[in-house]
Amino acid sequence: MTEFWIRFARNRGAVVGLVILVLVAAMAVLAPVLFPRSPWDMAGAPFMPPGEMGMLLGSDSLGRDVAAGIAHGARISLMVGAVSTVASLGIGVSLGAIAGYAGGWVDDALMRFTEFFQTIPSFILAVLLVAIFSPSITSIVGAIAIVSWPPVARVVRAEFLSLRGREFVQAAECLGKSRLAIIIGDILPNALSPIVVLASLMVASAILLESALSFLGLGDPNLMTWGFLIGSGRSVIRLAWWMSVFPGVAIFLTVLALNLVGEGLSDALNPRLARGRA
Amino acid sequence: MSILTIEGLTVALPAGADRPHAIEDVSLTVERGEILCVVGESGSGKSITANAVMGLLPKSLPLRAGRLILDGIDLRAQPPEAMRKLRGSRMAMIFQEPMTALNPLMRVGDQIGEALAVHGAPDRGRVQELLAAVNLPDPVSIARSHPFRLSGGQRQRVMIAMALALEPALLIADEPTTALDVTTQMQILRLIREIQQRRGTGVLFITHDFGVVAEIADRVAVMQHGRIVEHGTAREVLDRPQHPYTRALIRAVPGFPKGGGVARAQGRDVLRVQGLEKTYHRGGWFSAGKMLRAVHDADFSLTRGETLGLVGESGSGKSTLARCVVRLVTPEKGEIYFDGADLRPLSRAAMKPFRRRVQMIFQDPYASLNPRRKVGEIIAEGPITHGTPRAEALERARDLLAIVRLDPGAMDRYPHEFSGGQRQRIGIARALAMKPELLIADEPVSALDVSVQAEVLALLAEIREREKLTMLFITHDLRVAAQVCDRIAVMQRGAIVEQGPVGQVFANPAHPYTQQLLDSIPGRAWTPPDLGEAA
Amino acid sequence: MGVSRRGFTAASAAGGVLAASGLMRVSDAIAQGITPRRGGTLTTMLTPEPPILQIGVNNQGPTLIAASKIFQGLVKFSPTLEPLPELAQSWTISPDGKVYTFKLQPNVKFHDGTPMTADDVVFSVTKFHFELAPRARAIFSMIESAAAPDPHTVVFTLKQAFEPFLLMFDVTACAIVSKAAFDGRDYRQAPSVQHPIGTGPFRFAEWQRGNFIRLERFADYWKPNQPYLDAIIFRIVPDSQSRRLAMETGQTVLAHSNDIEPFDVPTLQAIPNLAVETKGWEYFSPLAWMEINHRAAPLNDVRVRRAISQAIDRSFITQRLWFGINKPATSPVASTTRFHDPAVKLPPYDPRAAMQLLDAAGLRPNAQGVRASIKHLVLPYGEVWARLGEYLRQSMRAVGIDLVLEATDAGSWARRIGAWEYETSINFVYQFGDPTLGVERTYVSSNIQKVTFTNTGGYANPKVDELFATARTSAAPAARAAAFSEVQKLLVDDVAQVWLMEMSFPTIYDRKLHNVITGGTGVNASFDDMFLAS
Amino acid sequence: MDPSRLPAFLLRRGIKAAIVILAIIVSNFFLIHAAPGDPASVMAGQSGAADERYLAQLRTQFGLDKPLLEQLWIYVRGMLALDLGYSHRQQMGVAALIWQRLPPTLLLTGVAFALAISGGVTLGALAARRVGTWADSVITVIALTFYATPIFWVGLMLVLLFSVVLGWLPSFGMNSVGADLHGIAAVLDVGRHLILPALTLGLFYVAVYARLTRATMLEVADQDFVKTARAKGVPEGRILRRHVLRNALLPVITLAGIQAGQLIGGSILVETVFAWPGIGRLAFEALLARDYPVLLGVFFCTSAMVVIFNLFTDLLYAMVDPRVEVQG
Repeated sequence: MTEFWIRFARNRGAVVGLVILVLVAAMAVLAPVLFPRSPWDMAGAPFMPPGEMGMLLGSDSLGRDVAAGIAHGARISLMVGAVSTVASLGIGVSLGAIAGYAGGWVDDALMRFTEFFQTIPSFILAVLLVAIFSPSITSIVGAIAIVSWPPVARVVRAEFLSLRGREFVQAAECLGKSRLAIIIGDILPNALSPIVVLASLMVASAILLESALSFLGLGDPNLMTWGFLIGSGRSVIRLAWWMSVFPGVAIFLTVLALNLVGEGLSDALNPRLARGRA
Repeated sequence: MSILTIEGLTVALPAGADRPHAIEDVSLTVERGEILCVVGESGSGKSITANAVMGLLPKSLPLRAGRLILDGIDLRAQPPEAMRKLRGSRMAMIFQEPMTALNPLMRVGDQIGEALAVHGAPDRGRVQELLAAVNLPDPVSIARSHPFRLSGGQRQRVMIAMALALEPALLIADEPTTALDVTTQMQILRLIREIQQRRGTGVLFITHDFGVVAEIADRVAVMQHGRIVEHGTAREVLDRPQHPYTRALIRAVPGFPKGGGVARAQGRDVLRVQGLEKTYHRGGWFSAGKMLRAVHDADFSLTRGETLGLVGESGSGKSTLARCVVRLVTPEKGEIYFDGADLRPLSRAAMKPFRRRVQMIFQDPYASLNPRRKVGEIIAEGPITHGTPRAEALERARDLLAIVRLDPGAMDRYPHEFSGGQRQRIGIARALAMKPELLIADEPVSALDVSVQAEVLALLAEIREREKLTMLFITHDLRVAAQVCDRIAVMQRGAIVEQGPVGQVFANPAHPYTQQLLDSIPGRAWTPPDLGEAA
Repeated sequence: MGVSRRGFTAASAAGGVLAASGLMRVSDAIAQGITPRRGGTLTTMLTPEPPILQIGVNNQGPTLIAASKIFQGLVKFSPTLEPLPELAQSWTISPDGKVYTFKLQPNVKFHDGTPMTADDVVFSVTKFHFELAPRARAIFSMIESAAAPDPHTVVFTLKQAFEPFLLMFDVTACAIVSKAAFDGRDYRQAPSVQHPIGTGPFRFAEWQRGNFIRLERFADYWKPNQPYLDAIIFRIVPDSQSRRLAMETGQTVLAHSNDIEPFDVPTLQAIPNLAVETKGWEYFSPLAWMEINHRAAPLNDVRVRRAISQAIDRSFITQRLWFGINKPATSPVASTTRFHDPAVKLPPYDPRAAMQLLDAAGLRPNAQGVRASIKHLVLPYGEVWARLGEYLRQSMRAVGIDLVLEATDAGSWARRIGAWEYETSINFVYQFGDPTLGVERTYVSSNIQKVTFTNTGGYANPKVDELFATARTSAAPAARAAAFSEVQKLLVDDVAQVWLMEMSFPTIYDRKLHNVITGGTGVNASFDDMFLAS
Repeated sequence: MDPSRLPAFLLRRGIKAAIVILAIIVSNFFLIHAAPGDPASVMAGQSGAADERYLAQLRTQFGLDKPLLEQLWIYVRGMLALDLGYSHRQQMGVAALIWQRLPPTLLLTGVAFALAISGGVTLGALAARRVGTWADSVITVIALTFYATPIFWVGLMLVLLFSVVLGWLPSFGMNSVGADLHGIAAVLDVGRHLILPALTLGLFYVAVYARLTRATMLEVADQDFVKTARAKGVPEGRILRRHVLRNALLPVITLAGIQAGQLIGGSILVETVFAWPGIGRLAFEALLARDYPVLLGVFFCTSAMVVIFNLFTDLLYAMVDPRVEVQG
């Protein structure tokens, strides 16, 4: 594990990314402490530029504190990213693992199923799903998960296909281990690094996807998210640039950090590099 | 004058490596029309020497000292562009892996043509001439083929043709036959020898195999840890090695059986395989599939305590046959009687009790151990799966480590912390943990350096003796088979074409293919000298 | 705050007498020293893109705006909603209020070259709109007989007197269509639905869906020398910021209705060559309210409804969200609608009183200070409505009501309102100049239907039903006024809905453009007198 | 691939594609009908006045009064005859509607895609060639910036800069309506309108391809055949072009095949911001209006395009990489 951290720390970008991510997470956790009032509270006059009336990042069209919105929005945006990623990993990893391990017609059928989802343009499908199940945090997370899993399934399947033929898996078969024990105990841990890398990118794209849905007016109106902030600030950008620029920067930094961390993970977990050191 | 003179060559290793220099103070000469073999185990620095000559060292391995003179030209004084012009025209190189050394997207004719074109030589039928010169049939259609259409041997011939395109004075061959089958290896060795003699090219030939040295070398240089420890003519070094390292290497080369040899054990059959057939299909729902008959006509049996060697070239079906026995592969037809029970129709659950009794050792020490598990768990895992209490299984794993001569501290370490030979011992310990009756060893030493190979084979022999194991030993190396096995079965294209006691098969091969295999053993004419036991 | 460049001449006489022609307004311009100029193209916008342009088959706002250049009604309205002649040259009403006789303009031609006659008018009224449009059907079912004694005279005889009858004859309510194009066909699928044929100053030329609709000058238009413009192009620009940019950069010269978000209006107003007008919505007078479903507890308690009403700061909404374009509502009848009673007042903004009312209703705050949780279906018609939802949530929170917002799209919203599947929402409804036409439908118990824009809230008060019936059937304006005053008081006492504001929409145009808003239907006019000064 | 096997291959793929698309049609049909509301209630909601008779009339006209399975059967039967149905809301055939809106989208996505691939591959190749230098860092940072910024936000910034501040380019629409341009002037006019939306849509993907190209080029540069080329004296520039880049393009092609179709979905946002009269907005508006036949038609159309793109990429891949046996 320490070796992993040494390799990870060698990538300067990854460390920067991790620091940003930790800061964003801290902001999310501490939001109720930093901004005890509801982010929806009309705390001051509308369209106050940054710094005025004690509002660090200005106020929005209803006089709400943009900084409070960003801090509270971090909670939801990160949660949307994390939960939808976990959900799509759940679907993608199970289907990919079954397809890759079983092979044959099971693989064929599951891959047709995956193809089916890949054939529908994902954003249109997400919009449709959210509209059908009416915009709420559940339907948004669900829709993001449903359109995001196919790449996971493909990656996991490819990993499983290649690992299934590896000798240590055959050795496990020879020891008489059960299929589930082999899938979970032997193959999955070795397929983990591409999944982890993919997951970090999926969190990023889920945050972007949520903001795009919000932009089209398909966000949950009860939850403060960065997408909501940009969506509502976008239309008044020339009146109050701070309303969409700061949340935009928040998304940018978080997505950037996730990408940097993903790349760092990818380097640190790369089995080729790891083996080179042995 | 020598074609190539290397004097005091020193190449540094990056900081943090296990030694400061990749090679140190290496001095060599290659004369016109001779083959100099540089021999040594992996990591000895022989490939780095070759790359240094070509000017192909990566930036991380800087050349620190020494002179490189090619045909009177001081290579270290040449600017990069001049070096580029020398490469391919005055000196050329062929590599170990013919499967990856050619650009997969370019027709081979174009790749050879490119070698000509970048040095300003016109093609005009030269490509086909070259392909013909390396004994490739139908040069016209070969030139139009992409590499993936060609076999390994054909590709290596293409590589040779490409290297020879501009008639270089020096040819560097970096383990050019290691990845090839034994019969192909012999053809390539003969081809290199023939071309070198015809054109008077100087060849720097890098290998780890003393058989190959014996087959091809005029002079030999032995490298260890980045230094040349011994050099001399082939006869001197092979028959009267002086340096302890050379002596150890030569001692590790397996010899041929002396006498006729008889089956060691007599008793009831542990394993009897009958009428087994395995066919692979390729293709999807709609496309017409291709068919490969991997195993057919491969009946054999194993008596208790006996070792049967299954030999053959890659693709002959020997691994598939072995995997059928442990049910990693499900054959379509036939019977696999183990201790009287037919294993073939058994379900996963019904097969489980037999898993204890039949175990397998795999070829690749790097791929056969789960990199995410500790060694102790890897060994104990099998017995735990079969109901042995965890503590007891771990205790036994500790004992097994001692048996395979590994430190008990290895229990809590991960596989990547071990060398190839050590990993293979872990693999053996994992198989032994199940107390099997039948052990299937699939090329267990082919990925190892020759000295390590000897140690692992000795260990296997010892264990087999002590545990009274029955063993199915798969190998492509007839020398190894001769050393380890009681009986030999020769496989070709999915069928066993000949089987019998080792001595008999080696002395009087009945099948032409067996004869061909025996003829292809490199350095067959050379019998390693008896150097006694290691000090 | 709308800046009206010039006043209107109250040119029209009382209803029922011949009024001056439309040329009045041109002379009005001439009086200002600007001569109408022939030529030029009006580039404007249309939001959202209408599905079809045949009035009757589709009556959405954008359809009406574009099609009101193609079609015409018998009358049009002055800013004070007096009927003015359009296709009808003049009209008379019998003393008992039952017989309406229209004299039609001669020489009116449809775009296909055929003359418009009394037959077309009778067909349009008794067949076409009666069959297609629910609003027309409700009124025209009162017609006992329709006759065309000569090609330029139409006589409608009503079953009973119906005072606001003339309000049903402008282009948005009853556009005159060609009988030949529709009679005997499925009206909705006739070829002319795709290629509308009217009598208006502009004819349909081209429609690139998602891009633009182009109308071109109709050379045989019945008013001599009109229209002045060569063509009108409606560009489809789905994004409000792009629309605002289009106005700023001069890519379009007229924005109207929903085109410009309220918060952009002050910026545009600051641009010297742009004029901003909020007049022109008198006929529709949309009144916005918080739609209450009376079936859902605790909304069935009048004290709770009143508390909600008193917890809302209407001037905040109109000033902060709509930037002064709208006015706070004071009554169920908009101040621009006939029979509005200025004496009626809504209870004032007073959160403290609201909390007392809630206490009295037995809704006590729990540990989190929450008295009740009420769902609110956000109106999915754009940004500002989302902001309104957010504002309402905060206002309600201040008095201890937890307003849980539900997002939805237009399709779901219409279905859920129609199916009564909501607790509260926002709605705004056109009043069509007369409470009988546009107000009654929301409050009478006979109109409790599972359809949008009926009495979906389920409000029922026999007294209210009775008063509306009186006002409907009474021919005397004074009698009607009395009934409507009583109704307004009753509705406010009952808090039948939580009225929020009288809406208007900014019309923003380049000052080169003249005669933009000339009547009570604003940009739904024919634009035959509009011109671009050079 | 052997060209003589092309017809059989196309047939196999065609059958497969038809099955996938049929499955999509059927499941989309149910999905869309699961959405609350129907076109009649939407129209009623928009027309400002309605009664039950009006709703019933509309539902009968739209065929919504029939049982769902019968509606499905009618739809599928029509589709089998390549009849995409009829939008009663817009009183137009769906095929005609889509046909009007598809070319702008194809133009937009096509240009954006060409931009993304050419720009991305160039940047990626430059970065890989100068790996570890400041140029590499700059390219990486630019790529990450585009990658991490919401697409609609980028569009807004571009409009602010190029339309408002600089006044160089139009901020919306596909052409100057009413300008009556012909020939080359009309093409240039569309071109001017195309720049900003194509840039907005393309920039994100430029980043994707730049990063992918850089990574694969570095990976390929490590491979044996590159060393072979060097050993035979091939100049570095030629190695990069003929050996490294060509091999590195294989994963780029694969990704491009997947994304070409997805781009159409992503264009909803850009079409909205730039008032581009494309199919993405048609779909979005049809969704809001519950205009089922149009929505289904767009789904069919985009899915079919994804299938066609995939087929095209597979063929392209097979042309570039001789090892590939195009799998049916």
